[in-house]
Amino acid sequence: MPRDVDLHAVRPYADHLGDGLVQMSFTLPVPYSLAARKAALELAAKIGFEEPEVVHYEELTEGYTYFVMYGRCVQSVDFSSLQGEGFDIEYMSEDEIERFVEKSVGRTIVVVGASTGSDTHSVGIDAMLNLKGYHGHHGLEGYHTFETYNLGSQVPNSVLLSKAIEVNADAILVSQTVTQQNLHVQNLTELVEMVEAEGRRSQLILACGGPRVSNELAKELGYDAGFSKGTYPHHLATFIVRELAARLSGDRVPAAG
Amino acid sequence: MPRDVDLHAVRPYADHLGDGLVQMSFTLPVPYSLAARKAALELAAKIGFEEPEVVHYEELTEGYTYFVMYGRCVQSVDFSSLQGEGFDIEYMSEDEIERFVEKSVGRTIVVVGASTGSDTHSVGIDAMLNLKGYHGHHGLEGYHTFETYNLGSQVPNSVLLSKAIEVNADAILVSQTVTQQNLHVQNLTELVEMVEAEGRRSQLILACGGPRVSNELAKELGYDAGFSKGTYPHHLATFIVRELAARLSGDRVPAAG
Amino acid sequence: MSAPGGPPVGRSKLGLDPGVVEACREAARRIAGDVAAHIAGRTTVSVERSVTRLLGVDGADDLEVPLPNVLVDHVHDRGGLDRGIAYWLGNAMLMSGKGPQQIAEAVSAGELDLLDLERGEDESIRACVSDATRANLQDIAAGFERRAEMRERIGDRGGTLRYVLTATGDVYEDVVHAKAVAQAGGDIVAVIRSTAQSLLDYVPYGPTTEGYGGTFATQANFRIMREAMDEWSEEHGRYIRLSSFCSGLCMSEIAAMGAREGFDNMVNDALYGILYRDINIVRGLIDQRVSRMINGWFGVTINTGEDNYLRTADGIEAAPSVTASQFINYQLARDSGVPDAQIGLGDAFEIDVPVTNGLLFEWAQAQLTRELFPACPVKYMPPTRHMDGNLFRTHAVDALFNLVTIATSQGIQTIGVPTEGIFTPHIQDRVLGLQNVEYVFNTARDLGEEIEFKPGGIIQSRAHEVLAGALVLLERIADVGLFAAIEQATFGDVSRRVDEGRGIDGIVETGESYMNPVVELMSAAPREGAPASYA
Amino acid sequence: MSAPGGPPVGRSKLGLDPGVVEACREAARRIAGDVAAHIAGRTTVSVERSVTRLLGVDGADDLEVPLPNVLVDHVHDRGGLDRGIAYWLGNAMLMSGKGPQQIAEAVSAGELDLLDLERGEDESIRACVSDATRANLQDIAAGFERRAEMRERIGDRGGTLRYVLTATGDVYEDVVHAKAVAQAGGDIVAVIRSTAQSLLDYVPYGPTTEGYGGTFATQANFRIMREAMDEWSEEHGRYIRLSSFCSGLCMSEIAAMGAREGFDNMVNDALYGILYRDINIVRGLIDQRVSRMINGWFGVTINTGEDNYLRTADGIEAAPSVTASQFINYQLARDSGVPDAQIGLGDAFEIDVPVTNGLLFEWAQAQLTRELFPACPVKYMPPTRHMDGNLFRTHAVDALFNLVTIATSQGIQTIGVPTEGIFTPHIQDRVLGLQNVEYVFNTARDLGEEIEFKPGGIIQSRAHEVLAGALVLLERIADVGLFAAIEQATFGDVSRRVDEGRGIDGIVETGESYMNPVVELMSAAPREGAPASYA
Ligand code: B12
Ligand code: B12
Ligand SMILES: Cc1ncc(COP(=O)(O)O)c(C=O)c1O
Ligand SMILES: Cc1ncc(COP(=O)(O)O)c(C=O)c1O
Repeated sequence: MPRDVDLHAVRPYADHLGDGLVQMSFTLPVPYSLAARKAALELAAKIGFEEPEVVHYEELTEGYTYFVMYGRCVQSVDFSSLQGEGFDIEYMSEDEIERFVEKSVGRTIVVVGASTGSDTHSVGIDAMLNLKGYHGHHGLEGYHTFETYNLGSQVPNSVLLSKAIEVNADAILVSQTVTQQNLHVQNLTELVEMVEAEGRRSQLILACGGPRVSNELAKELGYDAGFSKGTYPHHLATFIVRELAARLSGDRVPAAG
Repeated sequence: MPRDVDLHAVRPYADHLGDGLVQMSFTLPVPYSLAARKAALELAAKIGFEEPEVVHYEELTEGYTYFVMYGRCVQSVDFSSLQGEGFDIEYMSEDEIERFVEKSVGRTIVVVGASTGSDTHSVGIDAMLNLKGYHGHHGLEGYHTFETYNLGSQVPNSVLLSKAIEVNADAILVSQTVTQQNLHVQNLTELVEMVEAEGRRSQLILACGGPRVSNELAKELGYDAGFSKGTYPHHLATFIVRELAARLSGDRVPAAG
Repeated sequence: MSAPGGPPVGRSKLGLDPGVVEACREAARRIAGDVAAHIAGRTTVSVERSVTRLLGVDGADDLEVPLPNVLVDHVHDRGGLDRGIAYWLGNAMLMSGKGPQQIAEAVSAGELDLLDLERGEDESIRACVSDATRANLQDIAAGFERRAEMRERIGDRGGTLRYVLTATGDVYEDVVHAKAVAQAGGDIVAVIRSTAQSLLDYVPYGPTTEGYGGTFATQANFRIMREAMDEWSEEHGRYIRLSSFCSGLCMSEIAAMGAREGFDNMVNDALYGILYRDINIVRGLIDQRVSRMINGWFGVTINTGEDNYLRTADGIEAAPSVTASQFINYQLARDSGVPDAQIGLGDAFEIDVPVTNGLLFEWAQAQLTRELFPACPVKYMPPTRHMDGNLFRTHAVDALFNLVTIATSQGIQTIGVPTEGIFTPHIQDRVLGLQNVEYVFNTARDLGEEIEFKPGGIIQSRAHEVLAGALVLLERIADVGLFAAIEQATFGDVSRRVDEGRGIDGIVETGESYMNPVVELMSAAPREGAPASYA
Repeated sequence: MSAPGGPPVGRSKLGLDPGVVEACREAARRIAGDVAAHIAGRTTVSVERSVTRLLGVDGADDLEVPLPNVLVDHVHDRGGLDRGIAYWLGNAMLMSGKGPQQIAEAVSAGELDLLDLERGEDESIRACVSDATRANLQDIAAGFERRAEMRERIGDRGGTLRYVLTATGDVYEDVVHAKAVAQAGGDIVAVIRSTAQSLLDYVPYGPTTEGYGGTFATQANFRIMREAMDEWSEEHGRYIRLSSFCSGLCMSEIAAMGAREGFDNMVNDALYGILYRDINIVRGLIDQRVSRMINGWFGVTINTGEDNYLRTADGIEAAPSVTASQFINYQLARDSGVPDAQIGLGDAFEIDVPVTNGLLFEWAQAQLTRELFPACPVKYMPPTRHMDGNLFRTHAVDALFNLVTIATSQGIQTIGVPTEGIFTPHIQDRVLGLQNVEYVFNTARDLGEEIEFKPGGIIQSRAHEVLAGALVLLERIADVGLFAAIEQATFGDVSRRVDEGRGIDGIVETGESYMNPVVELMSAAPREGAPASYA
């Protein structure tokens, strides 16, 4: 009989519900040898995989061996508990957003954005702010209820913050693309600290984005929301207008991401 | 300064010694959604990965979502302890094997092999036994100190065992390729049980092989050794002749694989 | 229900010698003629079971023995099969006024002995059983008509069809995989059989959830897949075809079962069973003839299994045996009444990965197959033999396989998957494979039209060489006969003898009064509504 | 040290109009002439620092300020840079009898003020500093001679060179990655710089282990990599080349530093810094001229950065800007004395994945570049912009990228890696990318020779269209000048003004008595032992 998925306890699925199969690959800094294979199996077992299996391994250079493995994951997660957490929000369309702002905010929303630090990747922030936008969706510049300042890339956090203060911004939008050695984390953290040091945190919506930014990470770092790949300007705008309306009316909505 | 790898505690390596980065991919039986992504992150965290990250996810079909992830593995293994375990054995060449048999066994070694059960994959067992061999290495048929019987594929375990008894074999060699739902495990187990039921276990060397057979699995199932991809006939022969010589002289060598 | 061939092959890019091609065809005709002569005057237990199935018999007894087996064994045990099961069933129908299913149930219950019954007139029996068969065939054919309309209405893909396996072992999991396959652009979902079903001289009954390396081909499983895919097709506006295996010991029965569920496609090749499952040659070829006849008549596309040879023999050396086999398989299919547009000849991309200019050789062979059989929807198979556990390596090879497929406009492509060298693919592996296909087919859509091959270059020379090799082989086979050639390990480096092998006991010499309304009706007239191309 | 071009381009496959090609060249000559006129009579702080480096100055003070900066700033602060640092150094050498390094140390220690010293005769100063420079250049040149012999002895790859980045941020980890790269068949290892080094108006000193997205280009890091790769080459019998970036604010200094460690290759393009790092246009182009002169003279292959445009502009629409830029970059390189065989023009495979016939457009463009610059080792860059987190998707696209590379015989290929769309690749990603390359280059080795394009087909038409578009662009640029064209966002959809940007303060008008022995010596005569192709 067709089996129903128990959303309270889901596991990886390969071809039988509950089989738990996970593919893995990694390099170990050990010489290519049968012992290396054994080490990989032991590691996978230590991590907690059952029936770990090395399906491929080869030498990369002396002392380094690459592995492709499979293993059965015995843990499961309660998916049903996650659905409620405000994740799967409905986005408004450009039009709906404009009408919502007119009704619930009643004035133009001012946003300032940049790709900060030494990061010169500007395509992400441009996609959010410039008229051209992304994949046929206008950037916020194209919304008549938004006033946008795109400072471009390589912008020091201090410059971004001054600008926000200068134009009395409702939101600061930061883009970060270079992530090696967690450079983005350092950079994003610095801005929050500066905003707090200036005592402006509660007046400002802080949102960040980038291919390896997530809503979870953003919140951990003290932002109101984080956006990753696949974000369209109206996703960002939905979040901003709801958040702002909530703040204006004194309550808060769960953040999107 | 260049850092030395501590072989007592090795971890996956991406670009900084000890970074522990592991790539993973799997499907969860949950609808494609932000909550699905969250579930994957939670699962990876439960497994024990630090800084889990979803770098890609997409819907496969309604209710099923595929993920590509990275995470940091915090466990490590003691590679130095594995090196001693008799893994990295030196194989003898065809000539050396012939001379070894002449000296240490003093008679022809009889082996019987087959691809058993419903498995029709015969290329593996043929590679081990037939004159043609594998990648330019003779199969055991080409060794003058071996007498070989290759029963081919789809051979019931009972037929294989009767033949072994009939020709008074020193070793039974089994090949297994089809592994879905652990069919090979069932099949391999059945043979050992039959051999034991016949009271022949101690007289026979039992070796098995196949792309997803490992030495560990083989031993767990009661075989003397298991061989996987990349096995050449002289690897198998090295194992058989050493094991046989050891048995004849009363001691045992650690099994290869 | 035929799969469209790929786009038409334009002007020859290979500069083949028409004389050589004609000589190949001629030799193949001789070979096929010789086979026909050998198998004439014989039937098999499974052919007879297909007759009962096409008369509507289904179900199984308490011991899970299918009623078609009960019926046929009943007659065979009593030595009556030389007249054909239809004779006995027809007689029982005539005498008892009952339908075939009721009769089968009565036999199964031990309440009826078909050979003990009073006998009617031969002509009345023939009329009765033919009418019943005709009604059944028309019923099934009407299903195919409705299906053709449905496909028309829903929409169908032009160009190369993407053929994808599901093989979880559990039909309900197969449904999940099949939906993912459909969503990712698969066109034909093939329900791969549980391993060793080939060896069963019966078809299991009912839905099944435990198979190894595949899911049992049963009437119920076919139906479950069919319903799921029809639903998907309606919802998503692209028609999904279904396929399974007519091979092993029940070739013609599975053809009958597939027809009932409107399966669009069938792997249909006796040589697989003969070479790799040690099925007797004669048994295999008799079953194949009827099996192909049924597929052909209902408009089902068949796929032959030349790809398998390259899994045990070398991709470069054995190429001529593939081409030779295509000529033979083509002729055997035609002789069973399968029109060109339904003959999906087998071919595969199996040259070893490190061979210099391997891609050029593959390209040559793929183009050769297309030019030799321009009206046939060749089924082109992915690299498997040399694939290993390095998922990325397999995926890169698949990308070039996809490129050759589209550049040579193959009619059907079985997609490659990254885990091909490891295990029965997981759900995401099928999707990743299909994404590779979609990318390459689209980014290189018109490449085949754009390029020409250097005259006398590596590609042309390779094609000529393979064709010449095929001719040598075909002429040798024509001289000694196919049976002797198989014994000489001509295909896949495997040797089989004509007087050995499984299922040999199931061959039955037919008497003069042998009756087989399925073969008779199908030989007499094409299915109503069959496309004009039906020859 | 030049990288060999790919195999010779045979007869044109594209049927290009020689008149259009010549008109493009002519426009490019006008553009380059105009640039030369604009930047004449100016030097920059970093050009001057390169002069000190080529006189042997190295090291840093306690505050980690490199001595070349200490020296040049010292003179610049005192308003003396219009005569050139060589003048002041030469004078000090003449007066004190000390060598450049000792002088630099004395200045750094505050013990010496170069402008306070008594002045020698201009001619004696020139002779003194020229002799010292010549000796240094000859010394470095001798190193390249030995390297050429070593390469000869050890063995080198024919055909397309495989260019692979290492970018761990830690030079010792880069060594590990580089060895894996070498083992997997990489030919050129590029030490990618830590992010934003472009913006530093100095070159950091010493070995470094903390960089982001790359490892700092320092003299010590260059040396560590060089030693490791020379050792590998000797041990394994294949010569491994090294490469880094001459871009940003220290283009010519890095050229000098690379020369000292025998780096075989250098990315050398001011436009990158101008467009993406907001470096002033004039500053960039002055630095580039000297930087390319140094690379050219020592036989180092340069790579230009056209690929970058396609990362911010559309791969299909912006194709003509790539071709136009190649014509300009070629001419600027030639004008700096770089011979054809050392001009690795940039090109990239960046058309979006779902574009129908995208492969045909890529093929057309790659072939176009080869036919326009048949003697140049084009550097062909992998898909990056449209790559995402689906590793398999990226790997499949890379396979076709590799196919186009080999089918069009590119001289140098930067390999693609499966994690291109995610992060700085891990060690295995580089290897997987190289395995893809090895497979495709070998399996399709002679494909380029084998195929011809349909006259007037999609590929030929696309090439003609791109070339025509390039001509329109070039003529417009020639009319308004390169500076205005950049302001009009002609390249990469980015606009920059001539009077803005970083490093503008570092531009210095030179006086009549300006002295620059590096430029003088290099302009006067080719390096001894330079190949005949040096023009
Ligand atoms: C274009 C590009 C460049 C261009 C940038 C030009 C420019 N003006 O932006 C140039 C050529 C200059 C460049 C240079 C370098 N690059 Co770069 N580059 C890329 C590339 C190819 C595409 C990035 C892109 O434009 N994506 C398209 C945009 C639309 O996507 P996005 O940024 O993710 O934005 C979306 C979301 O993330 C989100 N979003 C983003 N920001 C924000 C902000 C807010 C507020 C919100 C709400 C949403 C949001 O919405 C957007 C739309 O959906 C990527 C490879 C890749 N495929 O990703 C490498 C890549 C990003 N580059 C990389 C590197 C390392 C570099 C260099 C450092 C290399 C070097 N050492 O020389 C240099 C230096 C740059 C620097 N220090 O910043 C790495 C980064 C690795 C890492 N994770 O650390 C990548 C991934 C390539 C790689 N695998 O090595 N690069
Ligand atoms: C050739 C082949 C076939 C041929 C077999 C012909 C024959 N006479 O052998 C044919 C076409 C008949 C076939 C059929 C099927 N196949 Co098949 N086949 C393959 C293929 C392409 C190559 C296998 C091979 O020959 N490898 C080369 C040999 C030399 O390697 P090897 O077996 O690993 O042997 C080496 C070692 O393992 C070791 N070794 C092996 N045995 C032994 C024994 C001893 C004693 C020792 C010491 C060492 C040893 O040494 C050998 C040399 O190094 C693989 C795909 C692949 N790339 O692996 C699929 C594959 C094995 N087949 C597969 C399947 C599912 C089937 C079918 C069941 C499909 C179906 N449902 O219709 C059928 C039925 C077969 C059956 N029930 O047995 C799956 C198996 C999945 C799984 N792990 O369960 C694979 C992996 C393909 C896939 N991804 O789906 N197949
Ligand atoms: C034509 C054909 N039939 C059947 C099979 C496998 O089925 P079985 O395990 O029943 O032999 C295959 C597998 O490759 C095949 O190619
Ligand atoms: C020519 C060139 N120089 C430099 C860089 C990056 O260096 P930086 O971060 O110093 O700007 C790149 C990156 O793409 C480049 O293409």
